[in-house]
Amino acid sequence: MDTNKTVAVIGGGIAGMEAATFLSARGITVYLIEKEDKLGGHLLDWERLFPTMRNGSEVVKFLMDGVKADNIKIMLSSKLTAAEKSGKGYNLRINENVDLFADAVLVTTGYDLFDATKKEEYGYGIYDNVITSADLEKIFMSGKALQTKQGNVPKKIGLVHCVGSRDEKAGNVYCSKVCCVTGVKQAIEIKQKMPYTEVFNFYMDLRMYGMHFEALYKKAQADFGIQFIRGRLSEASEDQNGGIILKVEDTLMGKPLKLTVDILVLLIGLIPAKGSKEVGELFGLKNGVNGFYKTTDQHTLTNSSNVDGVFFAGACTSPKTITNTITDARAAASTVAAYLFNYRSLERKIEQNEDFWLYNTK
Amino acid sequence: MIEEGKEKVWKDYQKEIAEDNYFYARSCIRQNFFPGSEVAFLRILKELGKNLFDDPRHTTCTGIAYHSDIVPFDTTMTVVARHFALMTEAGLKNFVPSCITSFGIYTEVLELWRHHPEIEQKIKENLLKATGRTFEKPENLAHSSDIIYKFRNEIANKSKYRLVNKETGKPLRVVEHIGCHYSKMFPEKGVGGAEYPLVLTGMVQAWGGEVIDYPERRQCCGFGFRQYIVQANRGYSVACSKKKFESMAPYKPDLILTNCPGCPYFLDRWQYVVSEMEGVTYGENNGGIPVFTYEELAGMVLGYNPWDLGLQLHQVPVEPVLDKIGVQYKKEDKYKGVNGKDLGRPESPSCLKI
Amino acid sequence: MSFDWFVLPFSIGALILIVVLISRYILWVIKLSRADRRKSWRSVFSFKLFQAVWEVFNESLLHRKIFRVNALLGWMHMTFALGWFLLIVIGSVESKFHKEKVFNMPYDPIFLRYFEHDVHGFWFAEGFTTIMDTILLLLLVATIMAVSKRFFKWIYGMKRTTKLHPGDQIALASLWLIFPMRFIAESFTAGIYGNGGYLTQTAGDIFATFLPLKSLELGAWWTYSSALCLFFLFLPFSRYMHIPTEVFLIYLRKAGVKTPDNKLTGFSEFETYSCSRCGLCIDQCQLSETTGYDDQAVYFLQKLRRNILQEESSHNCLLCGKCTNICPVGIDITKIRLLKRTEFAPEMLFNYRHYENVIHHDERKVDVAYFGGCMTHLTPKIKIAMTGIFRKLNIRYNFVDENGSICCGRPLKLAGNHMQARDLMQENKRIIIATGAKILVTSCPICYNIFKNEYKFDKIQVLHHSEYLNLLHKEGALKLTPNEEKMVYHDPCELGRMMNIYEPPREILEKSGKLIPVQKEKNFADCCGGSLANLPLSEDNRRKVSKEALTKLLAPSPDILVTACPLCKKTFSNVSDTPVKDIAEVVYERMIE
Amino acid sequence: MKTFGYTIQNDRQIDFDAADKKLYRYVAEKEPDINLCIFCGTCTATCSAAEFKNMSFRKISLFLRRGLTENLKREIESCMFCGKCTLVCPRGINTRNIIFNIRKGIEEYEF
Repeated sequence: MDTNKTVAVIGGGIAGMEAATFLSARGITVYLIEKEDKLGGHLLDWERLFPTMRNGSEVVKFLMDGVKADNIKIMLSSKLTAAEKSGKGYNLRINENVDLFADAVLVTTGYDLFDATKKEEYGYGIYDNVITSADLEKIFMSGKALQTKQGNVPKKIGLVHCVGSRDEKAGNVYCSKVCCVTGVKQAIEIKQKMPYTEVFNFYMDLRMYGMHFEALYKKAQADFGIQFIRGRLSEASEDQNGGIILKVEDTLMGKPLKLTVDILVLLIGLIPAKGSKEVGELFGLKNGVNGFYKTTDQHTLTNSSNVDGVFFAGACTSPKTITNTITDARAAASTVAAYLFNYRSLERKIEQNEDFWLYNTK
Repeated sequence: MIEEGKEKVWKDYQKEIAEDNYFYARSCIRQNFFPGSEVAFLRILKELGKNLFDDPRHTTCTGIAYHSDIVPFDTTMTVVARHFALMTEAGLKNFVPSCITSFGIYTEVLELWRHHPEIEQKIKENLLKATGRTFEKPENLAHSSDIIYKFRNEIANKSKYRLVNKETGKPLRVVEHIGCHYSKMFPEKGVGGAEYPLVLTGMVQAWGGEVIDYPERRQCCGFGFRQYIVQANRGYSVACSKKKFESMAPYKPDLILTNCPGCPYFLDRWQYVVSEMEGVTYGENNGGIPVFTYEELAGMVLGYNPWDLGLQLHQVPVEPVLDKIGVQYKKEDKYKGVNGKDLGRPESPSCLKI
Repeated sequence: MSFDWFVLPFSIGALILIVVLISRYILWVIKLSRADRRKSWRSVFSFKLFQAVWEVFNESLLHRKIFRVNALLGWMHMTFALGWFLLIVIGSVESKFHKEKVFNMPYDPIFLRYFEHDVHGFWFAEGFTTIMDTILLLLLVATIMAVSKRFFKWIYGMKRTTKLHPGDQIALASLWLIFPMRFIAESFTAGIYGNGGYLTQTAGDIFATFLPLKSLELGAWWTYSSALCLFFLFLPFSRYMHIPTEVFLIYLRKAGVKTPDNKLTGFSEFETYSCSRCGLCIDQCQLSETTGYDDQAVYFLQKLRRNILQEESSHNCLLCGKCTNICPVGIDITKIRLLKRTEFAPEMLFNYRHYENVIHHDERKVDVAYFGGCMTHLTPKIKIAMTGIFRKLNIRYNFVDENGSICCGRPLKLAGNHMQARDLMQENKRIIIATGAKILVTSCPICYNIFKNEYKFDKIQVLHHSEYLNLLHKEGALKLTPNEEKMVYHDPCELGRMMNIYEPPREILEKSGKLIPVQKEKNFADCCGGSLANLPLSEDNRRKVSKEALTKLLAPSPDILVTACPLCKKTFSNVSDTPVKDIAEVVYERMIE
Repeated sequence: MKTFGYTIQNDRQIDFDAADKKLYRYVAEKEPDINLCIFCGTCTATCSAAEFKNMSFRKISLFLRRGLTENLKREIESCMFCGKCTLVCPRGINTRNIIFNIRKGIEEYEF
């Protein structure tokens, strides 16, 4: 049931791939535009996934199976450089030399990882043995043993939750949603690889909202003896042996606590992608208070933008788990189809429900 | 430690420091604690050919009283405004306080006015009513340690000594300690920021020394106004310093360098107190760790007579540092006044080796 | 005097056994309290001795209790015990006739056939031979049953049989050998000399047709004697120690000796060694169902005997009392287990002095002091029901622990901390007496147990609320409108087996609605699994126990499950879809104002 | 030694590097449930003893982890062993057995 419709999907991560799959199934021609030379986005850098510890590569493979369709044109190492309204659709320019027309645009530009050097007091990029959760995944992916810079097997490892999230000082007041459970997952992985290493997670709240997340947390405590200490890291220092001295308040004890770890892992949050900003400027897309794209409504019109014919999917509108992203991508495909084929469902309106009052900003 | 990481941070925290023509605001307490320091500052700047006005009409900034909750902030702001008026009257635009607390107060006042011009307006009226003076805000506010930092290389070029152990040829190991109010409140107002401040580190590196990064580098010296002023709270004040000593001692520092009126005083005197109360010392051979102000250290590398710098007023003797560097000095002159008369000897501590 | 070298193994074995037994028994008697020792001496010269002999006959020889529970097992035990006993007694008489002496060698009756070839020695000699052959036949059948029980326990209706340790295995093997060897030895001799009865002579004649009996005869008697010797030597270190010990236990019990409430004495040694390891307790134990449990009463006692008892074994028990309930020997295993805990209990670290005078209540004169108990605060419907009943019936009452209370002390005792429980008990007693009430009503069977048994109130009657409500109903103060809801009643362990309160709750429930019986009730009722007595039991295993007990209770598909203990209620509520109510709630709902 | 009219304050900071985890390990071996505590405080809220005295199972759980044996001993002494905390624990922790084993451990190591 081929149609003559075309959609440009900007961003070849999870959301882009899954949305392209479902759009193509409706006979829509899809241009899947990815700036890197591979599809998969951040998922390519992640070894195992919470809560089941499935390999990320399996999900990539699943998504790749979807985008094999003939009517999906995969454009790698491609950057959108100009966009111009043309009738109901858009003329798009890729890499200064390729032009194409799309009846609708689906933006799936995802997120960036928080730059941990912004939390100077944690010493990332300054102390030898401070790494981020993303660095840790890369070490896991490489198959190499986790070691200190000095080449020792770490006896104690600390993981700090909410780095760059829920932190006005870091400029991000929102919850990144995935780090809590990533912290638990990585703590377990460390214990699985090094059973004699003590692992400490420092948290302000543990948000185990998803199905099986609580079970993972309980397993971390019961089977792996991971210690969860409620208190946000205030400052880290380096000792003479390259160990990292952590100062937190043990908030449940109401006392400051000092602990030296051999490796400190910062569970960095998700921030609006630089790419989102660039793409947003091309189309005149509105950003929400937190810098992610602003969807038309919080509850209902979650894939629609302020610009006619431009839609969103995935983590470009807010931090999302893989499960959420895939679901959102399929929803977005549906929404785009509704737009292209004039489904009545898109005619529905809802009164705007502003979120500014939550932040006391204008 | 990844040095490039620190250098990257330092690049992010650079501030503008005026080249010349300073209005100097002295500290209330430094002239008693370390009387040679401010004199040395004046001498150094003079030798550098800089123009500086040391106005005798200048008073306290009210910092101690303000932080002890005795003086309301409106009063503080009016006093500060008067100092700005003195600067304006002297035709100067670059304000240089000697005291870190003052530096903090001035910064705070200026920041407040920046956000709330109506308050500035009110203070202007207050000052006019009270003294008939008017003022312009300084174009540049820098602490006197910023000035020395700015001219650290010039000082290095003129220096007679370097911070190097003449026996071993190795750089001296220096603990740097900035005053809390230098950059912890407004990191962007201090050279290098608050986490990895560069102001003192820059001096040490320029003069040949090596800075130690020890775990408790952020910890306050314990001065804390109310902690020290109320006798019953002094145990808390000592505890703060003690925490620092215990943390830095394993690194075997040769000296501590400071840029605040309180810090050198407390880091110096509390070593004596801890030794008397608990019998513990932190330096080599049961001695202490000598503490210097940045002016004293600058004066020392420039080859000034240690006793002119007031180094004899330190509780922890500075001679080990002088000997390591190879500074020429006369032992017998240590307790002589300016007039050459003997000032007498302080009582010897019972534990701390002098 | 008849003699051959083969009598030596038997004689030496028997001698050693007697020495070991006597020395052990003396040791245990010394460990009795002075009062108990006095009781046991005095009873020798009283009617109690005859009572004891009668019970020994009934239980140790006839095994009546096992008969009642399991006839097949009873028969096996009876033929072994009574048969062997008769074999010895009749054999002795027979040998005395043959030897024409009152005092002969102790081995004479055992090996009589070897030494006495004349079957017509005296007037009733053939009669004796026939009787002895009959007894031997019964014993051989019992041996076959015993062997088959090991391998086909289902025949005897048992899910599990006891596991054996090496001492037991040797004793068991030698026991299995004794009667077949006696049969073979006697048959061989009969085959040669013609002195057998209908069994041994027939067998002997058959053996003679194909075996060189003359050369095998002595070897058979050696084997028989050796099997006896082996059995005697291993008896003190095996389950068969119960055979001689139970006789003394029965006597001591008749003499009025008991295990005291606060510590174990020599009496519990007699109890411990009286365990025949019949294994009836194993299937009773609800924890058997939960994985890997091997501390059922029989094994607990075994560990105790072998002095390898670990703390975990003493604590990993619900103390529901079902094993004590079923035990044919009547060993108070629950009490032994509880008292054993005191030996492991940490002594220090609890300090209750600061509870003195912290609790005050109003000074009104009241008739009834109501003590909800800690757990009742987690089941507020019980509180509401009880206070509602008091108010509606205009009973002057005082809710002693309305605003919190000191624990009754029983949970501490259940953990082995008897001394520390005393501090709590003293203070609690003071508070209760201060109310001036004449009746103390409690909703918690755990509190009830200790209030009634150990608080020793002079002027206060202690009642569980089920008793109290039943009493009010009988007096006519409390009137009920029954409804059609089908109810089953769960007997709380502490109220039922511990305190023997079975009827009052049933009586009042029958007046409130339709009480339907359940398969396991009264003294056979299951534990809910919530027991405070078991320290190490995990939450998962607790839930398993609860669910199993619940399934049985709900088999008749009742509308509600009624119990009389806040802990049982709370425990069942967590796993039950059928509403679980306390008896007080049921009464409160249905009372007429 | 002089006093100067004041004493040097002790650091309130818990030095977790120096903490003695012996007792915690002892208890965790006997009753691994201790690892499951999420410090929600339900136990403390229902505690019969807590109505009259400082007694918080949540704190006990923390003191144990942090090696603060003296605090632990003080906190634990009011426990009456009634078992309410076990009934309310959302993580199904066998709290009574933990208290019992803490006492055993303290005795064993003679703290």
